[in-house]
Amino acid sequence: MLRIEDLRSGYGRIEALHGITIEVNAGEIVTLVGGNGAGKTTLLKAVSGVQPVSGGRITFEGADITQATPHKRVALGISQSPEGRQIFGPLSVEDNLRLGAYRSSQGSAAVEADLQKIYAMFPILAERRKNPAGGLSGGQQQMLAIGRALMSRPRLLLLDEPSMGLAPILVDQILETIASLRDQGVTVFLVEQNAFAALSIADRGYVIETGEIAKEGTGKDLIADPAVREAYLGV
Amino acid sequence: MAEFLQFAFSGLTVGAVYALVALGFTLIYNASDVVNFAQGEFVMIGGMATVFIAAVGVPLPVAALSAIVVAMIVGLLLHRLAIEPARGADAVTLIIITIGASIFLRSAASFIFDKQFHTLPPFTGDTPILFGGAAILPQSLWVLAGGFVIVILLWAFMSRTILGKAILATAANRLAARLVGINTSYVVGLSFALSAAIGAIAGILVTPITLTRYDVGTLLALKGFAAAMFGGMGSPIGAIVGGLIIGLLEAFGAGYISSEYKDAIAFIVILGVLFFMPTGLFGRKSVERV
Amino acid sequence: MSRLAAHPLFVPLLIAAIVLACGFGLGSNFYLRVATLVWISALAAIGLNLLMGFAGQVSLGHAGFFGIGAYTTAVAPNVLSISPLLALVLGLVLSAAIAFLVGRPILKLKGHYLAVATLGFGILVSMVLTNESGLTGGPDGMTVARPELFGLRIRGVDHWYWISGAVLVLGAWLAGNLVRSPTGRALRALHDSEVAARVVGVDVARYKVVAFVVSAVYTALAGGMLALFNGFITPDVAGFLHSIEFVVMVVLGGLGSIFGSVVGAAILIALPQALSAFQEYEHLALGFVLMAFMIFLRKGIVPSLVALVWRGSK
Amino acid sequence: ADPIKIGSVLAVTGPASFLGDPEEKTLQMYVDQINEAGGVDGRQIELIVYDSGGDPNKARTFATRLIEDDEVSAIIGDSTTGATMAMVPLAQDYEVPMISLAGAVVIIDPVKEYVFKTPHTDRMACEKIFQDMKANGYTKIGMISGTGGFGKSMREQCLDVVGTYDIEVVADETYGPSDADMTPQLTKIKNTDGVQAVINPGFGQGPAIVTRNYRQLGIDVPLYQSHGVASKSFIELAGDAANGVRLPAAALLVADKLPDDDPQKEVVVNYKTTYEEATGEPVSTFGGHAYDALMMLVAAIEKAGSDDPAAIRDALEQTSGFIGTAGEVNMSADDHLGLDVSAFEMLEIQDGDWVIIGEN
Amino acid sequence: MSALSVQDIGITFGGVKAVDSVSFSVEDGQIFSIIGPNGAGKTTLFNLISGVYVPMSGRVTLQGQDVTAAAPNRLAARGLSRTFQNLQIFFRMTVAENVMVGRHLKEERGVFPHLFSLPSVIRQNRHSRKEALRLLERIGLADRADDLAANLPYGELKRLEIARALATEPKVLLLDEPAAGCNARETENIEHMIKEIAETGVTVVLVEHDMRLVMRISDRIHVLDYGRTLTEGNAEEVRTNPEVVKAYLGTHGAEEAARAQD
Ligand SMILES: Nc1ncnc2c1ncn2[C@@H]1O[C@H](COP(=O)(O)OP(=O)(O)OP(=O)(O)O)[C@@H](O)[C@H]1O
Ligand SMILES: Nc1ncnc2c1ncn2[C@@H]1O[C@H](COP(=O)(O)OP(=O)(O)OP(=O)(O)O)[C@@H](O)[C@H]1O
Ligand SMILES: CC(C)C[C@H](N)C(=O)O
Ligand SMILES: [Mg+2]
Ligand SMILES: [Mg+2]
Repeated sequence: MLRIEDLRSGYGRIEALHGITIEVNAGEIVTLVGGNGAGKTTLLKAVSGVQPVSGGRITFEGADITQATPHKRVALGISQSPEGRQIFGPLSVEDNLRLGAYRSSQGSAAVEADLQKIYAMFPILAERRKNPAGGLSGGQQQMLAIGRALMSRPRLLLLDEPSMGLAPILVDQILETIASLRDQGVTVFLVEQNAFAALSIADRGYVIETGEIAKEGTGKDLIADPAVREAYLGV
Repeated sequence: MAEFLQFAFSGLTVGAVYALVALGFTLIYNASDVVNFAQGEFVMIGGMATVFIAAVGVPLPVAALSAIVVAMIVGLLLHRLAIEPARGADAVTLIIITIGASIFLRSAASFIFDKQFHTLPPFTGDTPILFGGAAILPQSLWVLAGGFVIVILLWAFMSRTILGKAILATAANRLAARLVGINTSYVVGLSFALSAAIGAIAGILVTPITLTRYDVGTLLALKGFAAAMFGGMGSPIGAIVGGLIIGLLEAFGAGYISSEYKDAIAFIVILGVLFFMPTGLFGRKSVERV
Repeated sequence: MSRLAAHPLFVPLLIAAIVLACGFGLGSNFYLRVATLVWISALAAIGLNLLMGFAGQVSLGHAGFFGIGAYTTAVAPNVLSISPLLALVLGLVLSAAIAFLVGRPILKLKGHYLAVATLGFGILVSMVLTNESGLTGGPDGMTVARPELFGLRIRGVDHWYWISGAVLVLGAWLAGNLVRSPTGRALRALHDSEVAARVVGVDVARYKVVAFVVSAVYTALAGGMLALFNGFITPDVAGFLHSIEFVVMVVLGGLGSIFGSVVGAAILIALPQALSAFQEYEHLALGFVLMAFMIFLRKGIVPSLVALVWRGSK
Repeated sequence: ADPIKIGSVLAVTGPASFLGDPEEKTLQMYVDQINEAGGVDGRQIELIVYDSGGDPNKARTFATRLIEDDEVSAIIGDSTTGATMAMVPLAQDYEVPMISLAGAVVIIDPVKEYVFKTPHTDRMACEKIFQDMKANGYTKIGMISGTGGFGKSMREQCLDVVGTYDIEVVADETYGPSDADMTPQLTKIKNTDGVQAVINPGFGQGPAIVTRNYRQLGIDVPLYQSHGVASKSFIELAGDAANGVRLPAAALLVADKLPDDDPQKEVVVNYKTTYEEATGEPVSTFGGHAYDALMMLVAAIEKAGSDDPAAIRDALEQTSGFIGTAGEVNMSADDHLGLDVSAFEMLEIQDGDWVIIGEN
Repeated sequence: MSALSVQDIGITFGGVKAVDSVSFSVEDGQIFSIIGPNGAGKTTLFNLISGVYVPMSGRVTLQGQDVTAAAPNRLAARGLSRTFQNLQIFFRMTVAENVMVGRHLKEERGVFPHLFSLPSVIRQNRHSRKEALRLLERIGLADRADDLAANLPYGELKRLEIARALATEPKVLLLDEPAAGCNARETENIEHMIKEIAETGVTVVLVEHDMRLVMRISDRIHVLDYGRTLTEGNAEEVRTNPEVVKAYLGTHGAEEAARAQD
């Protein structure tokens, strides 16, 4: 579904990604693990089109989208819950969610239904629907960012550390949700520091180190890999 | 009493002009965090283009519409050629670009049009309407009504439509806006075009009263900016209220205190209010969690 | 090269070299006069840059301080019968005092609100200067007495060129020192995050006022020098447009770049002179150049060029 | 032979551009004409114009440039009093004659060796108006003046001379340079007891708005404007409200209406047609000020037979019997204007046109 | 004497009782953790303690002295420092300069010496930089000392904040989710760091959702829910409290917490 070939990208003179090749198949959960500064966020931003790339190709369902605008990609079904949450602070919680469906071709009835689903998933958001999102607590904002990404009914969901700042009970819930999204046919590309849990639900995984793919394999294989355990799982 | 009313009429008329300029500021600011110092030039273009298009024999309403279109094109060009290429630059950098644009547009207008003052015939005659012993020009009522209609439309647009929300979202967080699929450059471009249209409409409405010339934009921008901030940047209602209050302050200041210091009186009140309400009358306090 | 450029004396010496080169290289008095205006404006721009570029606090009213400096220098000799130079010093003290008084309430405001408040301040000053014509001569301005120093009459461009050049070098040196000091770090810190600065102990309100006062003094000094140099002064120097001009100088040259302020001032003062060859198209060209610079060198001329050179040399 | 260099600093842009713009056009037009006709003493004139935007600081810098760099023999300008005053010390210091096109009396009073001017002074305007008022028996008047340089200066001049006409200013209001509504100030004047006439020193759009507000409020005492509105555009801007307004102005405005035997007739009609044909814009007295300055200067150069600044100055000072758009000019060592109040015509606007109202 | 204590502290935002009459007291040199569901009021509590918000009720006592509603910079002078959940980095400054700002209170602050760059100022600058580099070494960012802070990835910025807070030489340090965005390995490093800090006698108050970290290093744990205190105790007591499990840990979290303690 998503193919990233020899992707290069950076900030000014500094190259952060030195030729990344990754493939995500339809209906899979693919997890990307790596240390601080490895380039995970950079990669996800490149896939969404908000990070310029200096080399390589990104194809989505066979079409080359390397040069496509971000909104084109959203329209194609790629949506991201970004690092640092990036909510629209002055706007209300509900407006934030509605804007998630900005490119959605579904009718307003479908948007309302989706909204209710998100509220059911995160009841606190329903409670705060009229309040400015900037007043939410860190974890609440994280919920909002995830909810917003889901509102577009993505076919490929990019999640950059979705569990960050969430209470343990919610981390479980998020992971369950991700798994159930896959069952509904959504493809998920997941960056997660909670690597053990993330790899556990993943079909496949990649390990990224200083801008290069160091390993790939099934989720189970990677969990079993001693080097991975040592470096990322802390066991 | 008649005197009081007369001052009030005067204040409302002038205030409505400021308010309309402030509305233009509000819209672009809402989309891009940019304070567009070329906003006054849109007002100038509205008035001047109408005068000059009408001068070649085009009926006035058509001339006015064409002038609005001209202003919108200028707004779009400004965005396309000057704002968009500097995307990602600091807000101050963008503001300086708009200052450059304002100098440029003003100068261009002095060639394309001329350097004289011009006026337009009042829409519905200039027989003053007497009310409680005070006289108000019919054109003032047009300006007030125009301001009222535009603010309602703008408010509805910003708060009731998803496109309006997309404008706010773009200013709040451009990265996130792009991630949810908002074509931010389209949205900002749109805000420039609409803002130019609002400016041009203001120019057309007020020219019969205030007269216009290639360089009237500077001071209108100044007062409009003050009005927008006084009302609370980003709030259409605030822009209108801010503009009207400044107009009233000037009129009452001139009438009851000192005509030499009337601008000072207005600014002293603004400073005083900001001291207690640091985000203006209707500006929302930004909630930024740490 | 970059080590050299980082030396605390690099910028002051560079400016000194330019002042010397222009002083001996520019033949006509007219060019020296333009250069003098550049040095004077640059001093004000450096002051404003301390406030805007480092502390991140916008002021659209700095011409007000320029006006206070200029008019105290012009009025005080008539009213208090003091020498013009003493009057200039009085102007500095007065602006510092005013900046200190208005600074605290005004600097509580943020961003555009601060901009409009400072704008209001500037307008108040220029209104007083325009309306109190008994003292100031009103909108048509007033003449300024020529100063004497040790019995020597300071007048004309040949004196003022060197005085303003020297003051500029000194001003740049002091500003550079300040920026590299704990005060400078505190200012830059509160620019990025006031809360974070506060929790590490920075008294944010105080430092904003410090920056405001220092920049007011720089600007007032520039105003006083202009009054003495020109021998004639009008309230326009305190006007809104002049304030905007300072802001443009700072941003054009580069926020946070002291040398940038000199470049910004040079461009804004000299460009109209250069463009006067275009006659009526002068403003068209000026607006265009301003936009072009900011689009292509968006961090300001000096920082953008430095980045380019730096990149090229790697 | 080398061209003769004449420099000029004018408010071609900016708030006073309605002065500087016609002035600049006039200078260019006539310099071209003179050059085509063979120049002055067989030498071409080289005209160098800088735009001060009305900013005194810029005016000063450009004046230095003209003197130091371009080495001109004489300077025409600036258009406004403030900018002129900023240039005066330079002309004096460097001993280059300059002819100002600005109004205030301070420019030539006290007399400065190298400084001349062509427009009537604000003081003369006041006197002319007060003469008319006195003739009509008005003793209590209201005044509303612009806070711009000219308005402010004329206000002071008027207050200075008003006493000698046994007239009292009972209401004294002002408005800012870009104000859009003067009804509060006019309401105060209206409500002041016994006002028999109102005088409005100022130029630009202000007087037009004052005039309209004046009618809007239904004030029915006569309104006097200054020569600062002496252009057709005032009538256009003020519309019907302009009818009945009185003002002192140069004969140029009523060129067609002058009797054929008027000595100025030929000059003003010529200038008017030339200007209007060349620019397509209606003539104003402001362009006329530049015309007078240029012509006097050319005459002085011819008379001096050299482009030496000092010689030109001396010749200028001896100008006599020169017929310009403003009237007949007779300068002397203690009068660098050379016009008197009689050169002013008292006009009234009737049916959208200027009408001379005779001495009554 | 307790290093820090709060009594009945509270604040409301537009009807939401973000913190509602919370009291606790932290002993000197302790590692004291505050946990609770998202929106429970942990960050708000930090904001109240550190003077970022003014409490509507209650009192804050620092080393025995009442510091309720004192300005953050005053509190810093009294030895309180903190990090932020939402990063507050000086992005336009280099990494080393960020930490040097943390030395502010230890520096001579007269404007005139600074203007003239007196030798004492130069010496002091050098000293501050040395201190900053030492701290950066300690948190593993020494190699990025002269990079612009804006160029650092998220995880490293979190650590930079800790270094900056440490530069103030605090007696009480508030850490708001220091391990967020760090993988298990990196979290371990942070754990060591916190322990080291505590060993030097600094009292640490920690807000964190990583239960392995919290359970392993906390001397005491205070649990908030909906702005109110749910319970307080040691790790064992807290993780086995059914209410805590229900509101916060979940079964999986409880297991994790249990495993951490072994
Ligand atoms: N805005 C930026 N400017 C310059 N360099 C950057 C910028 N953002 C990231 N980098 C650099 O790019 C590299 C990759 O960063 P990235 O943010 O993609 O890492 P990451 O894997 O997401 O890390 P983390 O786990 O901390 O979020 C890092 O070396 C970082 O220093
Ligand atoms: N400035 C504010 N404006 C509006 N609401 C606020 C504000 N500050 C806090 N709140 C509200 O107070 C409650 C507590 O928020 P707080 O950030 O303290 O939670 P937290 O415990 O830190 O949560 P998390 O674990 O998600 O970081 C939340 O419901 C939040 O929305
Ligand atoms: C009406 C004009 C003669 C006014 C004059 N130019 C001035 O500004 O002083
Ligand atoms: Mg990341
Ligand atoms: Mg929190």
